[in-house]
Amino acid sequence: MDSIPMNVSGHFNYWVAIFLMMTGFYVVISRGNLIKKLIGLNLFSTSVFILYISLGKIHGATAPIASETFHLYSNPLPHVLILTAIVVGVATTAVGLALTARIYEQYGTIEEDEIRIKDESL
Amino acid sequence: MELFIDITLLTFLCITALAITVIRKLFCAVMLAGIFSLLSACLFVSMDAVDVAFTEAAVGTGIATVLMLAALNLSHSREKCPPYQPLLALLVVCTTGAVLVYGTMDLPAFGDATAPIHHHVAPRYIEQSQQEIGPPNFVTSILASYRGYDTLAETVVIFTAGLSVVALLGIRDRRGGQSITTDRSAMKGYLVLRVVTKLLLPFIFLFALYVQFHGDYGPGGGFQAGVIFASGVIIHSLTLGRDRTLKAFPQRFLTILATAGVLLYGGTGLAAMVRGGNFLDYSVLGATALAGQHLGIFLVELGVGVTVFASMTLMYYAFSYRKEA
Amino acid sequence: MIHLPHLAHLAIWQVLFPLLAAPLCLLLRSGRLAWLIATLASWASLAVSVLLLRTINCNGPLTYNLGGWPAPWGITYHVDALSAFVLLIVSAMAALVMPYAAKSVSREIDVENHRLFYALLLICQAGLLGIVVTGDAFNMYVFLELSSLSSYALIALGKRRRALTAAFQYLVMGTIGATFILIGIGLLYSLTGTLNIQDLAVRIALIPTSAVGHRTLITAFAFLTVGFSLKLALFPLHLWLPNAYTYAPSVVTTFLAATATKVAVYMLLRFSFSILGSRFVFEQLTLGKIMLLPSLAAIIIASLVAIFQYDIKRMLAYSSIAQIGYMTLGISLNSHTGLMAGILHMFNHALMKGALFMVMGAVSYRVGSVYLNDFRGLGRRMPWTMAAFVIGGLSLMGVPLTAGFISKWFLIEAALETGWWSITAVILLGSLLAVIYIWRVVETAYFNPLQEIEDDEHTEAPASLLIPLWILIGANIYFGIDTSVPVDMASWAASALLEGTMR
Amino acid sequence: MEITAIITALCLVLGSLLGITGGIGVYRLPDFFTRLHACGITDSACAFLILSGLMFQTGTSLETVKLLFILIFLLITSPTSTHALAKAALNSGETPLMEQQQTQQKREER
Repeated sequence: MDSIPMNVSGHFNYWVAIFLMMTGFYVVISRGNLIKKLIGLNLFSTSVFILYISLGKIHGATAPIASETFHLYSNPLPHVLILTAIVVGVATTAVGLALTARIYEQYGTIEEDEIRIKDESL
Repeated sequence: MELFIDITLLTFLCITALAITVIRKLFCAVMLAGIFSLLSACLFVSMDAVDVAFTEAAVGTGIATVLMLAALNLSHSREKCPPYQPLLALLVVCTTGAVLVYGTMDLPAFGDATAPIHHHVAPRYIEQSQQEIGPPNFVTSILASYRGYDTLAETVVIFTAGLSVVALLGIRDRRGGQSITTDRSAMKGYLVLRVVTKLLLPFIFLFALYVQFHGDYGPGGGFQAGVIFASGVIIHSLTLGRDRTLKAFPQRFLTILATAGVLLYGGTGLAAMVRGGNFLDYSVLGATALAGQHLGIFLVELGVGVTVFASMTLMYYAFSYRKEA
Repeated sequence: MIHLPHLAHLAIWQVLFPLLAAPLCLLLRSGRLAWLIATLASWASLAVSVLLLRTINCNGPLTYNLGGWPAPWGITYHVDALSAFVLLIVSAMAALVMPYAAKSVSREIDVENHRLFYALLLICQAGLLGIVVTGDAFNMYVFLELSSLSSYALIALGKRRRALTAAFQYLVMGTIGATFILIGIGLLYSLTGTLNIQDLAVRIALIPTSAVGHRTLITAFAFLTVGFSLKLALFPLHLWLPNAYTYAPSVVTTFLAATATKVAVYMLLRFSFSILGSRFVFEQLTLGKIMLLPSLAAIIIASLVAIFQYDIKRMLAYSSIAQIGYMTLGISLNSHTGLMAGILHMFNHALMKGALFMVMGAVSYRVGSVYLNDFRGLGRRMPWTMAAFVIGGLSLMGVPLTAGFISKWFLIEAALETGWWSITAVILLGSLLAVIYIWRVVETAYFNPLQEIEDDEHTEAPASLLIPLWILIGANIYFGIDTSVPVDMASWAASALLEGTMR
Repeated sequence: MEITAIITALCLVLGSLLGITGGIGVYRLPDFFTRLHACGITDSACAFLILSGLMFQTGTSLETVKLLFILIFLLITSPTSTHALAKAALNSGETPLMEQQQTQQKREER
């Protein structure tokens, strides 16, 4: 069993989600613009949501709402978790944006390096 | 066919994500982020997560984009070139990604029905939730009852975000002495827009109510309804002027609503304790367990909807009033 | 003890008092009343945590099914020795900080934000308590975000503009950490299909080491560890902490320094001992060796950096990073004594850092800022405050008859057990460095008189600041002399953790 | 049955073609207003065709009504948004290509 399960079509979804996650992560840590960082954070967390939802999917199943014609449903638990996580994500974004707006008022810029210069010059 | 849709959407997602990293205009980046979340909402639909897709479309594409644009309005809209080569960042990201890929090697294949995730806890939700709780939408049952406590915390999270944004930006009620007709934020020159908005608003609010009360049977629920209701108010404020909106939904009223929503949720839990159950055990609320669950879910969904609506609207107020204050 | 229909409901009241008092604060019209509600709620919460501790002492771990749904299907509250201990730390600190807040907040926060401030502080407390009391991995994540979100806003409410950038930095790093934790929990969930902590432990133990799933387990653990390390500011990931603690309002710094990082340590302990099992974590993943180096580096480097700070709040923030190093060092030694020393240090560090940051609050209440120069002549002007600083500082160094001594003692004992002398040397060096940075302040305060003596403006801080401060100082001395209670608790918690899920 | 399937297919193919045309238009056309025109095609005709194609498949059920509502909503909102966009562009100083050419011609005539 230790041979790598090279089932590319089986893991393709996860890997794309990971690629998206890492793109978001990269934007967060490499960009100095505060709003860009927040966009990156959004990207990062949305891609994690894609990973979670991928875990809950079953081939040939349908949305987890009881009906008479279907009997195989995808796993509803990841959906619930991600519903909560989406709310948490937007809450964080909102607070971050409010901070950004205040920072712009106080510093006149939202670039990290310019803020640092202004702090040091004091 | 499903695979084809999946691959197309994933490709689009990758292109959008890469575009976001490259583009310097923040306005474009925000719009692309909106597109990204709309695409991921489509992907969620194709992976059967209709409730999640609904929320993502309403929140990620709607509210988050609106808030970002509002914040852009308060600051710069162009990003500076980074002064250094972010090689270290690239290294960190590649390592993290590699570790994650290594971790997914052992995961069951995508869509595999024999994965452990589908066989331990989830079957009870699917097989018994209709007898134990009632709603045909399993997601609603889990969200409001089995894991209702998470949802209480989630409601408090959005309430906290509302509080935080208001604490940081403050909302100044400028109506004193100023008449509504002189409000410059109203889109005076856009007659068509104003007429269409007035025409549509009742339907938007009606749709929000439908989503709120139909969540048991289809995708939807308090959270999505609250967001839709809030977006109705945002459109109202954009086209008809902030002052008019502030008159219809004053800040104090919204604060009380947000609080009331949280307290309604918590109060439902406390009521269950008073009647001898555990916290949030709705079964004891009604004559039968099912009736109790029904009542409990109705109340907590209402609490969620009210809090989400009020908090989102407060946040929007805070951003949109900042500029002139 | 207002609402106590059944002891069984204790666990949920622990969180409900602050959680539901927060919206109540907003409904009131005056900040004064909001403060009253907040204080009462935090005291009620303290009462609950004391009762909870006693209940568990008699009856063993307590489980409470939220919504009446049994364990793997619903969310369960599970309180054992460790969580009861951490609950006590958090709620006791909150109960002391709230009365302290009345004066300090009225000086440092705009009047219109008072109600919001108390509401956010209560939510932060509820979030921290919720993390500790829960028995469900995902619920822990939600409450983690709840406490983080409110602390970002609380930090940003500081007077200086750098508070904003500090809060933003914390927000970005905190969210990255939380997302890592989310990934980790997701991977664990995908392996087992459950989110309940005890159920996770049982089902993970069934995964044999060489079989499919093992790699996912390792990855999940790696992501969780990095996420928690970000939250607890372990050495290379500590960058958010100094700014956040320096520029936050005094009350917030006091509360967060005394509780937030402890709760992060708690999460690390919970995941590595109760879910994955100590043998798996330490013998196969060598967590001990991985954590050892950052811990030692934290103790030395952060202490060295602290010596060169002129903003004393910042100095104490760096000192906090060093002290966190002691806690993780205790954990990484992988022995009963080490673990116990780490847990004990969580308690003692809360006592001493709480007291020291309260001193900062009192000084900035009278003087306005806390640069080293501001301390000149304070020994005579604010004798009680500065005496508290001296005792708190002694405890930080680990002088006998103070609480700090006890945890260092056990830590050294644990280090000697492993036979690595170098670790002992580092612990002692860390204490020596603490002597230097505390001495700088003491010297300025007592032996560096102010040239021009102004009017009697800089007099002693008001009683409402001094009483909570001296309660903490008293605790520092008391628990340095009568060590039985915290040591027994920590030892009990450590044994429970080690026995918890052996594999 | 056969006929509805064919009609659906026709509608969907035609709608998709229009959608692609709109996309190409946005990419290729020279200025803001002409691009807006391309968008308009996607918004109205493409959406209309695809939604009506779907309605043929659902028959008479609740889904049909929902689709109809979506259609009506789109038919009201997308022209409005196009109109608002055009007006906003005019207000912010964007001049249509035609007008630019006319002013140029006038200048040349002088």
